[in-house]
Amino acid sequence: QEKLDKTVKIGALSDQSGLYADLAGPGSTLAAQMAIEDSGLKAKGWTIDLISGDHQNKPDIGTTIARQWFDVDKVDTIVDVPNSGVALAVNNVVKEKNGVYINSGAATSDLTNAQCSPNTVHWTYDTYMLAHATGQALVKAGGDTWFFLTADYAFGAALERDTTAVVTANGGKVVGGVKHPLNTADFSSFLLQAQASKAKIIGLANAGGDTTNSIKQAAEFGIVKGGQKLAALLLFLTDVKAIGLETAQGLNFTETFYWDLNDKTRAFSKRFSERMKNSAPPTMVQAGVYAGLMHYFKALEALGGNPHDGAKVVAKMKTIPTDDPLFGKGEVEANGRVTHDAYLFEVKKPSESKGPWDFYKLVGTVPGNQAFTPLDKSTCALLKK
Amino acid sequence: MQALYAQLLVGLINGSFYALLSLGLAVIFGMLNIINFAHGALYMMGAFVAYFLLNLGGINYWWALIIAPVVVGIFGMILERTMLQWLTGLDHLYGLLLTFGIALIVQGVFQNYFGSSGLPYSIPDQLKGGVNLGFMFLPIYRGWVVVFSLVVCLATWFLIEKTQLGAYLRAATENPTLVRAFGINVPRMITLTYGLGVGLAALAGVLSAPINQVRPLMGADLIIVVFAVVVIGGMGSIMGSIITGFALGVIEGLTKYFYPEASNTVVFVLMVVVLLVKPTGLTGRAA
Amino acid sequence: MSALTDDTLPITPRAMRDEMIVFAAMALLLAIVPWTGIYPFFVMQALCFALLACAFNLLIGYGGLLSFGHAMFLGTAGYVSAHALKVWGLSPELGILVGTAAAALLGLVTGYISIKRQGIYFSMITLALSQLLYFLYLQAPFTHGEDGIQGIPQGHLLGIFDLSKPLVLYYVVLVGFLAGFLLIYRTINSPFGEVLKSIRENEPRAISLGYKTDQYKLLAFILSGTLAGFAGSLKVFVAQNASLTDVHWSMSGEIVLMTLVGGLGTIFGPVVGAFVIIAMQQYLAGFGQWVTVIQGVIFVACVLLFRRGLVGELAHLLRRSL
Amino acid sequence: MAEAKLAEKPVAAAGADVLTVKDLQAWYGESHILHGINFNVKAGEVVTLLGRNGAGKTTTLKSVMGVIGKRAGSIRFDNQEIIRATSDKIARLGIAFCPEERGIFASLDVRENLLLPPVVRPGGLPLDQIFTLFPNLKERLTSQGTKLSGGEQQMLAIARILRTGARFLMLDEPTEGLAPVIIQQIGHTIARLKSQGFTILLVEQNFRFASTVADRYYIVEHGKVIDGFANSELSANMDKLHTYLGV
Amino acid sequence: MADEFILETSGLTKEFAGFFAVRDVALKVRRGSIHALIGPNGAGKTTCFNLLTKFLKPSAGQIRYKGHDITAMPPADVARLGLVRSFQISAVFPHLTALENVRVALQRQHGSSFDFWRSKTVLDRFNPRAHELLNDVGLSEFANTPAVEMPYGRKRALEIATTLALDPEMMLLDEPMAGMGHEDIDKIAALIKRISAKYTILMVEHNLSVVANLSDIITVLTRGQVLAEGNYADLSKDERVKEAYLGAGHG
Ligand SMILES: Nc1ncnc2c1ncn2[C@@H]1O[C@H](COP(=O)(O)OP(=O)(O)OP(=O)(O)O)[C@@H](O)[C@H]1O
Ligand SMILES: Nc1ncnc2c1ncn2[C@@H]1O[C@H](COP(=O)(O)OP(=O)(O)OP(=O)(O)O)[C@@H](O)[C@H]1O
Ligand SMILES: [Mg+2]
Ligand SMILES: [Mg+2]
Repeated sequence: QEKLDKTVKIGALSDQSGLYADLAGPGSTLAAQMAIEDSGLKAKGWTIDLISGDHQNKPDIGTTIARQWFDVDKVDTIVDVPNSGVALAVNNVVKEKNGVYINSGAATSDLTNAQCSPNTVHWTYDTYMLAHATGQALVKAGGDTWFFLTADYAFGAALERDTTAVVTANGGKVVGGVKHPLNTADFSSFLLQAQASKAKIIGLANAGGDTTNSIKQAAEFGIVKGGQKLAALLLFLTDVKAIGLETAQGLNFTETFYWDLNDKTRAFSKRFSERMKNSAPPTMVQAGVYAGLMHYFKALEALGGNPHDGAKVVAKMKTIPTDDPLFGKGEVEANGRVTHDAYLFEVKKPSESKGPWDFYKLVGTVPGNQAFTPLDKSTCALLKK
Repeated sequence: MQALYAQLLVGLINGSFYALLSLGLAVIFGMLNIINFAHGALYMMGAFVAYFLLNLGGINYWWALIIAPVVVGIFGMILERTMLQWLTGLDHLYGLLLTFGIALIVQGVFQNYFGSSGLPYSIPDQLKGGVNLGFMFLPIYRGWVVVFSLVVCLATWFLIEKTQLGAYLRAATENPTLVRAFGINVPRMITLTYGLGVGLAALAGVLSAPINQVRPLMGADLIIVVFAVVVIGGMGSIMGSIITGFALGVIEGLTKYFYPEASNTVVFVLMVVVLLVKPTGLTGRAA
Repeated sequence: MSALTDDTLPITPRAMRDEMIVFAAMALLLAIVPWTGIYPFFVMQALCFALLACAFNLLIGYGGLLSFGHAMFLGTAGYVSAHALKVWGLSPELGILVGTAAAALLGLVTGYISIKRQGIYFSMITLALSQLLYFLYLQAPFTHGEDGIQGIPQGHLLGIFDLSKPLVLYYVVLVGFLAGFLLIYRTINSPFGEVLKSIRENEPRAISLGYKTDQYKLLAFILSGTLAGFAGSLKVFVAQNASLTDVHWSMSGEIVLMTLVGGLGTIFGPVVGAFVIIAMQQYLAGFGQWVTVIQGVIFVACVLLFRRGLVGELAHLLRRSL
Repeated sequence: MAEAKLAEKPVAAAGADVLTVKDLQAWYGESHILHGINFNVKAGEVVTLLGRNGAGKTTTLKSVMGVIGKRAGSIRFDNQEIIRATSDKIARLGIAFCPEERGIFASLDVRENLLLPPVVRPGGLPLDQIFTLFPNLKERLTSQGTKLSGGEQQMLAIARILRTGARFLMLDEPTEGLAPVIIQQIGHTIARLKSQGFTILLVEQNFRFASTVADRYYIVEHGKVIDGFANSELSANMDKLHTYLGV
Repeated sequence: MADEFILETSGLTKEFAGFFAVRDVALKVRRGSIHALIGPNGAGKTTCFNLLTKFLKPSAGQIRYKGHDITAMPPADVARLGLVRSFQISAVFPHLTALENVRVALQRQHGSSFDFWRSKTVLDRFNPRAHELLNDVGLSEFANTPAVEMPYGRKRALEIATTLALDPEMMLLDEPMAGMGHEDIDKIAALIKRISAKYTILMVEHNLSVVANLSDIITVLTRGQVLAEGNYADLSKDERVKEAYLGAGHG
């Protein structure tokens, strides 16, 4: 019988100052803090510590921090880690050190496929889910010809590939696409090509500043007014805020969490935004950090203590169904993928918005068991026992 | 074929941003011998000032075109007086490092207060909408940008290359002590020049605010390209920067059409080719 | 480039003795790191960057050539080694060899193109070439884009040393670093180094003495690139991944920063600079959003207050060359 | 000492003191170069500073011009103390300087170089007179400044300050690198400028040339003025000169 | 095999955008002589030097050195053939000591300069020769002084020592006395006289007494063309030379 104790140390590893700082960053740390408080474990005699770090979007820095956390600071669990490259690099360290890895911020579905690990749980979203939910819904609504604006990066390619599969499977057609370099300031040239293609849907397989700039410039070139529709395959609440409703209205996209979904999400978001610097409500990544940790604590409690054995804890997490106020019911699948409902949103018109963060209209729900990669299609080695 | 015309035109429009930004950089490099890595950050500040003016003061775009360059220019002059001034006579590397540090500080502060995803700024009402040119839909705002920047570029070129002030500036770059001994208040002139270069960056920032997100990192992404434009044009050459800026826009536009993945890289191909053929850039003086 | 190296002192025999003492002290300090409780992975990483910065310094500090593209050697060697280890299944020593050789080859090609240009234009060509390489690596399938090559096996060096043991890995990296450092030191103080310095000081004069300066600059460029590549190959074992950040221009910038902060054209400066910058990245990580601001302040302070770099200022104070 | 003797024995010359330098000290960084320079220049005179290489002649001129970082003592020009003034102010008082290293600007063509120094007061030489003086310049007007031959650059350096209207000229080795014909022309020019009321402070290695134009001489050694005499006393002082300068 | 003339040019011409700085110059330098090139400012003397040492490409004409046609040869190769120049503005390696300055030149002669794996102590074998050379030009006391700290005249001397270290057959000196005080001029003049026993020297100088004392033969250049050639005594009587160069009061 190994010894269990009641101390846990959690490291929130995120991009604190770069591109992803708004949608993860300090907000993710706060979400982790709130999960610790809400778990009620302290009252039951547990000691839970939280430290945070900035990986600056560099895999090197990410792995060194992760290693140091395990070796020196005796961290048990790493959460968040946006940026696919860093996320995958940290994935290896966590496996090597037999820790627990609850990723919420990264988009790459490799985390639960080719690079899956017995120590990893992938919460919130991935490229497969985004492609499927958005692609399917739009094709069904009549958007059967597509043109892609794809960031020339691995995640952009993955998004485009997965969406294309969905579009064609549902009887739609991809009529063209351009791959643009990351951090492109001007999209007019690409938008002209999209316009010329006459596709009904222009799929934006990019992220962050590239997405917001392409949406903004699409408005300038009268794309939406001309009858074409934009589908942002990866868009966060903070991005919509940044574009402004005036320009973003009518956009379709998928998220797995929105603060204004139901009473539970509203209650949590209220508490959250009161503690945020700019009173922002949580993004889905930050919500994922909270929910992931809550589930982790459940597993620890079920184990009766912390075995400091990551694989064991993750295995336990996989046996308990997930159920939390933010994402609802779901499960941690054998490959580490967490399934939960995904929602198709449309951005409100300025006239419809009643508050500073009142942005989305819910237009459809994809049930958790359909939103993510089916297990029989997953290439994860853990599944081939 | 029609599509190609459209690409050339949007290329030209983009080129006007490059031209305006690299112009300021070239002025600063040519006159102060400083590789102003903070240029991108100051461009960003220009856009932010426009945003503040509109959202806090209700001051519109047209006033922002004047006020933002002045405000940022003054900020630049303060930087020059307090820091850059101490670099005269030192290698370029130090100026680069110092301005890089300044860029980090400015960007960091803005990121802290305004996040990284940015703020919206819309096109002024007078310039909304577009015209159908037959081969493309040209947003009026883009047309305005191209014309306005061309005018500013040529005016700056005239000021620096064709007036006595320009001769003072060029001479002061080479030997400030001697020019001062001819009776010219060189420190003040240099400060004002830096203000001018920085003001041009801020002006580009205001122009771009309605098109691009007003983001703290909007300039950081651009600085290397703009820098390359200045080098291709020939370090410090005003006309070289203007021409290269517009030309790069067009070449990039074509690349975006034929091989879009490479559109951010084509500038470097261009740079290697130009430097191999012309050792000091298109119109450059000796290194 | 004059102002850059104005403060370098001529190397006298006495300075060489000083340097050997400092070198011995440095080697000793580094050798006892694993027994001090200092986190070895941090030191390993810093050692890789220190070697990188030293290689860069060989070019700028002694050859007067400022390369803005040195990340290309780091990244190329890293990718090639990583691919060789992971996909071809080569042994560690062969992996390092292949990576370093790739960097040497790259040095030959890029050097041939770039050394023909002077001053800032030389710097710009190196920057442009490294950007082209960045594009290449972004497009090439074997690099896996921004995901990078992950989970690289560490293996047994020469079939004996188990590199997955941190202690073994540490000493292997340390030996690699010291060997690289000594080679650079020897190069600086070789007949070749003397010619290189004279070219830096006054190239037309060196030509008029009959030196074909382009050949010397090319050799220096290749040497520097090869050593930078060697650092990149070593780093693969430490980080166990190879990614685009290693070829990005900001990495090239970081190399320049390390060297400047430590002291350009000083023997030990780049080492100190690398440790300072890496430590900053690691330990400032806790400051969250203020990291960039703090870094900015440090660079500004460095230029305004310690222009010669930390080691450079110290050397100046002691009137020694370090 | 020698300086004291000097003060008691003002050399006869027309006009009042234009420039009076008393106990001038100057430093380059840490090194103390001038250790108390004393001399004066009267209106309409040509005064020449002589001395060995490194004696401090150039440094003296630069101190008057205000381009030396650290200086102390007193420099009075037109009855104003200028020891603390910045060089641009000093220039505007009507002092013009032709530096030893010529200071031709590479980024300017010959015409721009020539027109560069601003006119500080009326009465400068018009361009056509300058061109008759230095015909080479007229031919090469559109060349890049530093593409001129060594001697042409020297001509340009002198020519450009004649335009400014400054009445007090400081010329640092103006004949260096010039062909004998041109040196003679410069000699004539100086004589003519003098007759037009210019005051000139000259530094020369070429003693033979100096002797054709100077009214008075001062000998500088180790950062001090150690002797001085008028041109009329020249033959009497030849021996001294020989020991001071090796002439 | 010794030809009478070590260096010969024919039709040597350099044009800068329509301006002929040097036009159709035929110059013959006799082995072992001190040959002076004089002429008014802008006559093309420095340009001529630049052409001879390949720092500029001739627009037309031919240069023959020791029987080789060197018209198209790169500058470093010309130096390797023993034709070495000094610069009008002094050219030293400022942060190397005087000894190292000379040693760099000695090193070039003896190969091994690409050896980056050997200690530079192998260069110590050049020290005796370097000291000897420094001694020749009166710089012994400055051996360990960085060149940047040396007085101007001494830098000139150092430059000559460095040039001598190459053991050249022919030296081109451009205004070696410019900016020097009288004492230094005498020293350097004596030095040139001394070394001329071994080397051929072509020099440009405006200091007439130096030209008069040193040179065996003088070529006068004006407006890029040869005006006259001869010894000092003859030339100083030549009216054209007087008018173009020496000026009125001379003779
Ligand atoms: N920039 C400088 N930094 C340090 N010392 C200097 C500097 N310039 C000149 N000196 C020193 O100051 C002293 C006086 O120099 P100065 O140039 O005034 O002499 P000079 O009399 O004009 O000599 P020359 O006839 O060679 O022109 C010399 O010893 C010189 O080495
Ligand atoms: N690179 C160049 N471009 C244009 N003109 C040039 C260039 N180099 C020299 N010249 C011109 O060629 C002429 C000859 O110049 P050169 O330097 O050979 O004269 P020089 O005889 O050495 O004169 P000095 O005695 O004054 O040094 C000058 O009129 C000069 O302006
Ligand atoms: Mg002097
Ligand atoms: Mg000449």
